[in-house]
Amino acid sequence: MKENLLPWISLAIVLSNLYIVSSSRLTYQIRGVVVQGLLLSILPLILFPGEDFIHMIILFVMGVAIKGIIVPKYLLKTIQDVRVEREVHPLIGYSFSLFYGVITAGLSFFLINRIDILPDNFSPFHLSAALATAFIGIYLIIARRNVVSQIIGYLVLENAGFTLSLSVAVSQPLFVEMGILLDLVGGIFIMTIAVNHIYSEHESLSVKSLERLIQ
Amino acid sequence: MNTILFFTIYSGVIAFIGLVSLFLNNKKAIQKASPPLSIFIISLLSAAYIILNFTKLKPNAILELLNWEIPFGKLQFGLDSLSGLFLIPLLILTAATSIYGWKYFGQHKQEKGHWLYFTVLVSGMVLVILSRNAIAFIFSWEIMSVSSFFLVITDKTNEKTNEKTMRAGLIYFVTAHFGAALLFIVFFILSNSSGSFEFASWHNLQLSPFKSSLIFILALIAFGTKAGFMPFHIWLPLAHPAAPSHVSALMSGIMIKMGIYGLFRILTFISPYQAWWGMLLIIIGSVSGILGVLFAIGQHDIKKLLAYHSVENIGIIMLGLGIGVSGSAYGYPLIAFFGFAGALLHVINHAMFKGLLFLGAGAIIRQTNTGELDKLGGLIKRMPVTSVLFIVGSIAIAGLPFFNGFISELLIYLSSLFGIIDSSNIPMAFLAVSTGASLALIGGLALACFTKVIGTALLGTEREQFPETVSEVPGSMLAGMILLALVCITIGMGSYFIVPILTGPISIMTGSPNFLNVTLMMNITKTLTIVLFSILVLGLIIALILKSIIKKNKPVKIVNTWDCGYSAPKASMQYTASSFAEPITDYFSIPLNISKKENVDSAFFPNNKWHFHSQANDWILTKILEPFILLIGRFFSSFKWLQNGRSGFYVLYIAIAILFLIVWKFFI
Amino acid sequence: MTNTDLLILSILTVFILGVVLSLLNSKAKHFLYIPAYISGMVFILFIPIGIKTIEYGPYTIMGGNFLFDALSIYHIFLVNFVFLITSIYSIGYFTRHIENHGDFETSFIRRYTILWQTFQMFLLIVLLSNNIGFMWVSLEATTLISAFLIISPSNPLSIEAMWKYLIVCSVGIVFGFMGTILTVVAAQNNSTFLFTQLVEHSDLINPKIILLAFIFIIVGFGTKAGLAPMHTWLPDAHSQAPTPVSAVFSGVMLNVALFGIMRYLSVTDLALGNDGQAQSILLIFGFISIFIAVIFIPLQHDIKRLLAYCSVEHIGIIAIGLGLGGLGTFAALFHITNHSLSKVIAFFSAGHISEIYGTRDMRRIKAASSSIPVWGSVFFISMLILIGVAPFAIFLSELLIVKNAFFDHRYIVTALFLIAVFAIFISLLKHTLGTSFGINNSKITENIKVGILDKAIVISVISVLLILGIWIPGPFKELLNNASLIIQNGVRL
Amino acid sequence: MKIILIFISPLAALIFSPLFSGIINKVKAFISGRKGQPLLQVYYNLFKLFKKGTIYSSTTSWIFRISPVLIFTFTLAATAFIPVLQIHTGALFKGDFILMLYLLGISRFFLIISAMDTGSAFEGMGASREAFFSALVEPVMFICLINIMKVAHTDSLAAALLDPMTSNSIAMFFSAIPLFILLLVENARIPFDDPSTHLELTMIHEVMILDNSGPSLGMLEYAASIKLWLFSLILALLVIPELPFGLLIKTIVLGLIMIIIAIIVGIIESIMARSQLFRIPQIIFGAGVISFLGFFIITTDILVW
Repeated sequence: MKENLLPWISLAIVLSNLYIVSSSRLTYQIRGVVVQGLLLSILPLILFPGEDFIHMIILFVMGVAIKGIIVPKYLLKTIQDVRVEREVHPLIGYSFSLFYGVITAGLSFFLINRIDILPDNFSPFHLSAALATAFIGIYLIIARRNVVSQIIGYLVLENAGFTLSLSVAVSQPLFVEMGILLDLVGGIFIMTIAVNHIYSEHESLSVKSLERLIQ
Repeated sequence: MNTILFFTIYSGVIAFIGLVSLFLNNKKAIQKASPPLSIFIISLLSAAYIILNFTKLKPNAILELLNWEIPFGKLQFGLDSLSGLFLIPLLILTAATSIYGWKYFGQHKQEKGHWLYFTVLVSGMVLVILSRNAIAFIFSWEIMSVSSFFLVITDKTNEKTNEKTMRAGLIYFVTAHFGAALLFIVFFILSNSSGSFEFASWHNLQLSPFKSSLIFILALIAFGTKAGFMPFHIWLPLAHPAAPSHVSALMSGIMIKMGIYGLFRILTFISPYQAWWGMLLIIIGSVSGILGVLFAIGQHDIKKLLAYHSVENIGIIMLGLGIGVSGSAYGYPLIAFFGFAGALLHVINHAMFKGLLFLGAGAIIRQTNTGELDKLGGLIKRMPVTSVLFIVGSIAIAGLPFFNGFISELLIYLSSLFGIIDSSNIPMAFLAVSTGASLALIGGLALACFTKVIGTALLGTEREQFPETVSEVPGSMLAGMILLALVCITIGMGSYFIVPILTGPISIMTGSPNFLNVTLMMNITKTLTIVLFSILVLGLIIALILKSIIKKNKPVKIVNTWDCGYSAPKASMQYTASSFAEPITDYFSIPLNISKKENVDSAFFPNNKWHFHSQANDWILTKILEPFILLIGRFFSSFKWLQNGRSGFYVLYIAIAILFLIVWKFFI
Repeated sequence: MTNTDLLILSILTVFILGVVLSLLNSKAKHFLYIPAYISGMVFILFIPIGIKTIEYGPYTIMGGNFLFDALSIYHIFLVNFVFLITSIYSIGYFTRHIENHGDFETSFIRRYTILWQTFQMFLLIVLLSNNIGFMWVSLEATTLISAFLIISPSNPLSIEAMWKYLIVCSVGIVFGFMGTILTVVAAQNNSTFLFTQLVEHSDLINPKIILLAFIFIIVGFGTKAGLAPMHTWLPDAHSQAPTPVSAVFSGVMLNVALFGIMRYLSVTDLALGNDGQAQSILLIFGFISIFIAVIFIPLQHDIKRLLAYCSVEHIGIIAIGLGLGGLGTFAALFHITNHSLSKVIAFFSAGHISEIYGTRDMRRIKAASSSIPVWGSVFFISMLILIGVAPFAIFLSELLIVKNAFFDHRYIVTALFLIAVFAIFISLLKHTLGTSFGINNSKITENIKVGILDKAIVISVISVLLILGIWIPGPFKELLNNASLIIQNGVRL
Repeated sequence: MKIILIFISPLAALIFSPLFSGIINKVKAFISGRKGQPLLQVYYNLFKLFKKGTIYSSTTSWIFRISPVLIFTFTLAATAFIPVLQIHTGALFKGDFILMLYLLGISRFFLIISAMDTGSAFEGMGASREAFFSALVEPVMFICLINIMKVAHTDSLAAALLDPMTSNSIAMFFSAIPLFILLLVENARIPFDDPSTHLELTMIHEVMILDNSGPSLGMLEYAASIKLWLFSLILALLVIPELPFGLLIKTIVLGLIMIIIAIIVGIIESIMARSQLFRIPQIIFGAGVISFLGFFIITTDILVW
């Protein structure tokens, strides 16, 4: 089962990446994050069938709850509260972004297959998915000039971390839980509080208004 | 008592006096007087102590103080005759400048920390001289630089000078630390070879020629920035005028000599010397000697002029050192002996007469509020004692007989003479002749420069009528100057009794000197002393004869100066400093980078006042160094977009860092 | 339950007590004092722990999750000390602001005191963590908590600074997370996540993965530590935060993040068989940091930004020291104390000066040493210390680093280091001179009173730095030696 | 014996130097077709001056009064280092010629500052030029004298001048020419300066003593002629060839050579015009080049004469 499903889920993750990176509206992006979160939540079940089943179930439930429900809801609520412009204003165009997404995904698969430093029991698929996701997350933070978009990028980056942490889910489930915790605390509460602060001060969520401190 | 311990305690006590002075009230006479007077008394007594004990100084005696927990060995102090030789002028000058400084500030507000910085400077210098551990040396060196930096920036009389002072302070501090940074390297190389930071372990290291040359060059630059020879002199003409005069005296007189001390000390570690070192030293010496005095001639601010004379005199010391080193390298102990002797004696001499001149200049500035030569004049009538003392200093610095400058220059001349005549070595002869000729030219130009200063500032008539208050300075200030003038005359006239102290330091430099050399030096100075005294007697007789003749003749008449028929000579008709220097500055206008301000009305019946002012501009700083620094600054500021305020970019840097590291560690 | 457990619990209780007290009190004037009391108590409570650790060597508590050794104790004392003096300073700071400027509300100060104490608590947890997971979590927690310390209502730009701090450090911390995971992966054969065990079984660690992990760790934690090019949040946050916050950021938080790197450094180095690869990464980052400082320090006009870039420089110097290894590690550790203490008083004085002049623009601050004698001269002296003027301690630590580089025959490192430090020396001095000296044109009529505690703090800190510059006391040297041995050889129980 | 010899040179200078100046004047008069003043006129002038009263400028200080004495004393003392009688005495001490040069230097120092003391534009001008030219002269003088000593291979100038080798050597040529130029420069002769007038064109030496009068002026004039004598004596001793005669004849020959030098100076003064002021440094520089060339040749032994 592992061998069959994993490549597909990895591919799905990559596709969700592409969807997020090419979306023109914040709500679509958030939808993409939801999908990605759900896909990631399934991963522990697929990766480690039969091993410490209860723990994996807990991970699955936590993942679905936080990544699939709480986080996107909170984000959506924030967008509504601060009446943010829904259009994403990319620094780099959508078509290039899509191109970038495809290229980095390919590159990740290539790199992971190329480097044989990882132990045998590691699946190249999910690692390369993690790497591709990290590329996308970083890209979103770099290339989007909207605070919420950057938060979404950060969430995607965290998803990459989560994916990676799944590789130690069996031996050290603690770390996976910590990754999810990070989502909850870091990504949402803090970031959205920050968004509120920014909005109350600047009446805008464009990063442009946050570029006064230079040199 | 152990001399090393004595002077270690001395440095502590002096610094403590400075600390106490922070809590004294300057408005009360006794409290104001106590720091300078106590420094004066202690320093004078210590000077007497070291002079009396000079022959008893042991070369290898070491005093260990703390068990130093820094991984640099033990905190060691020592006092050999080389150190002692530098300690003597330091102590005398400290005494003279402290008593002078007592009333120097007069009505002006005295900086609260003035005596603290002063004493810390002194104790820093004492520690530099005493240190026998590289790190202790660097520490004392830094203490010296920092405290003198504070002294440089104390002047804040008005907006315009303040800006200059800040600039001077900055440049001074930066150059001082540039030197210090190179000093690390020097000491690291030495300690790397010996495995220890203690000076004692650095003798007889048997370094490779490359290594010792490297040490020599680095030490030359490192100590050169402190000693201030060309082209590392840039801070000197800025810092000396900025500081209060007695501080300038201390800095110019002895602090820059710490660079020379360091050079001497380093040279003891890297023998055998190489011939080209001597050549380099002689080139440096003659360039900074000649250019230094030329720049001095082009200056019309008295303290700036004196500062350039420090460059010149350091040049003379370098000439002596250079010929000494080449003498050693070519195997002529006689030449080396006299070269080192001249350099060492000139260290003392320059400290004395330059201190005296700075104190005199300070007295003039204090009374008249200006150091511009073209605004002074006729001060000899208002400040007779100061003027005499200033003239004494001038004669001494010009290296003329009867005063100390002549003795040290004579020793260097002798070294050069032996180098030319007695050696069959052709390079040696050329080095020697260039030393002698440079010295002669420097002497001649120094004479021109100081006749200019005396002629325009002290003699003639007042160019602008001074207020009534311009009169002689208080006795305490005179006392400081008189002390130095007495030393100048004593060394000049009684050289026979002074030069024996040179043998100890020379033996440290060259190994024990040939007995014949010492005897030769003693014989020369003995005859010299006799001859000088007889000339003075002759002069006295002639003066008495002339006096009686004048008395016998018609009574003396006092009239106006005869000006070729012009009946009403005015003060403004006098030759100014700029015009006095004009032939020389014109002739050397290219290296001096002269700027002229002429205001000439060419009408037949000129209405406007004619005005002529020339100024030598130091091009090393303004034409080379500052543009270079600006260029670097511009290069740097072309990177300022890196911090452009966009968080996206900042995250990009992180990504790049990760990618870079992965590529570097896994794909290369 | 051991005595240490009890002490740790009581320390935790003290923190909670502090938070509760801050919540209970209604008047700002009252709860302003709470951080000072709390940090004072924490400082005292850690003394027996410190003595025990120094006497008996490393030991762990609570199932091995918390570790006491020379390295952590050294950092803990530094953190406690800096927090103590900063808390004391902040009493005066906020009182002044309430009385004179009226720009802080009670609710803000309450939030500040609560965050402040939690911040300190999490920093201490980072330092005590033996569990790499705990370390990462608490480091992340410090980021999230301290983000809100940056904001002050009187300063609109502080929001921007906070946002950048948050986004840059969060990205960094995700990389840190990946590094932590990779470390576990690398050690998966013996499935361990305690530093002590990693060190013990370092031969079983996969060298390639641990190197990859270290790369992630150094970038991740280095972001927090302010290593260039991940330092970009630092000048913004330091310049916009209230002065006490800037002081602890620069004086403590950066060190704590570096502490994490040190722990990983020892593990990685052992796993790689001491081949110096990990050190070379630190060296590179150290040099980039110094050169960033070289470029940006001349351009600064904001007095606190200047100090921030100065922190980047010093973190770079520490990284270089660590990267050189050997005596360099000792020097780096020594430099941490020197930098923290001097930077803290530099921020104190700079904050005061900018408050009194009403601007942080150094072009408009003139002659601070004559118009505000105490703080002006403290500022100048602290800058002299920071640029490495003897006989202060930073000079000695930098000298040690240079010496070590030179004696290792790393002449290029020596030369680059000297050139960069010298360039910074020039530009910092140039900035400082104009600010501290000169003719006082500004009309400062306000009579500046300096509290006796503030005076005591700066005098004691300066004299400590002076004494350390001339003479390192034996026990302190031994502590530093032990700590540097731990970095080089790993902590072994 | 040595002590007495020391006094002979100054004594001779004191007695004969005015005569030497007189000869030059006579030659100049002869060439210009005049009868001219008597040979001993300089003595009369000095005598007259010493009998006159003194006038001091009101701007002057004691510097101005004491300077003539000092200048005279130091110039006179400087002559002691060059032997008039050609007896090999050796140096007073090694490098005594440095003292000689510096004694001339200190007398110049006082000459310049006493000129500046009057506060007159003219005297300042003269002082300025004197200071400049003499500074340039110093190194050239040093190299010239060193050349002579290098040839004789002795570190005493007196001994070197008496050494017959020097007059046969190339050093004679390379030292005598620069020395002669220096003689003219240092003693304010044409083409560098005109000693016979106080007019504006001749403003180096004479203009500096404009305000001196009576005995003071006498002292200065006397000192000037002693200085001229000293330079001529060095030159004469340099060129005097080895003579197989006794001391008396040798001294007479020396006297004859001195007279020849005086005649040459007189002729030059008669046939040349005073050159432009800015030429002077160039000429001194030229002299320096010649002397250095001499040093080069002597040291490296490129040519054996």
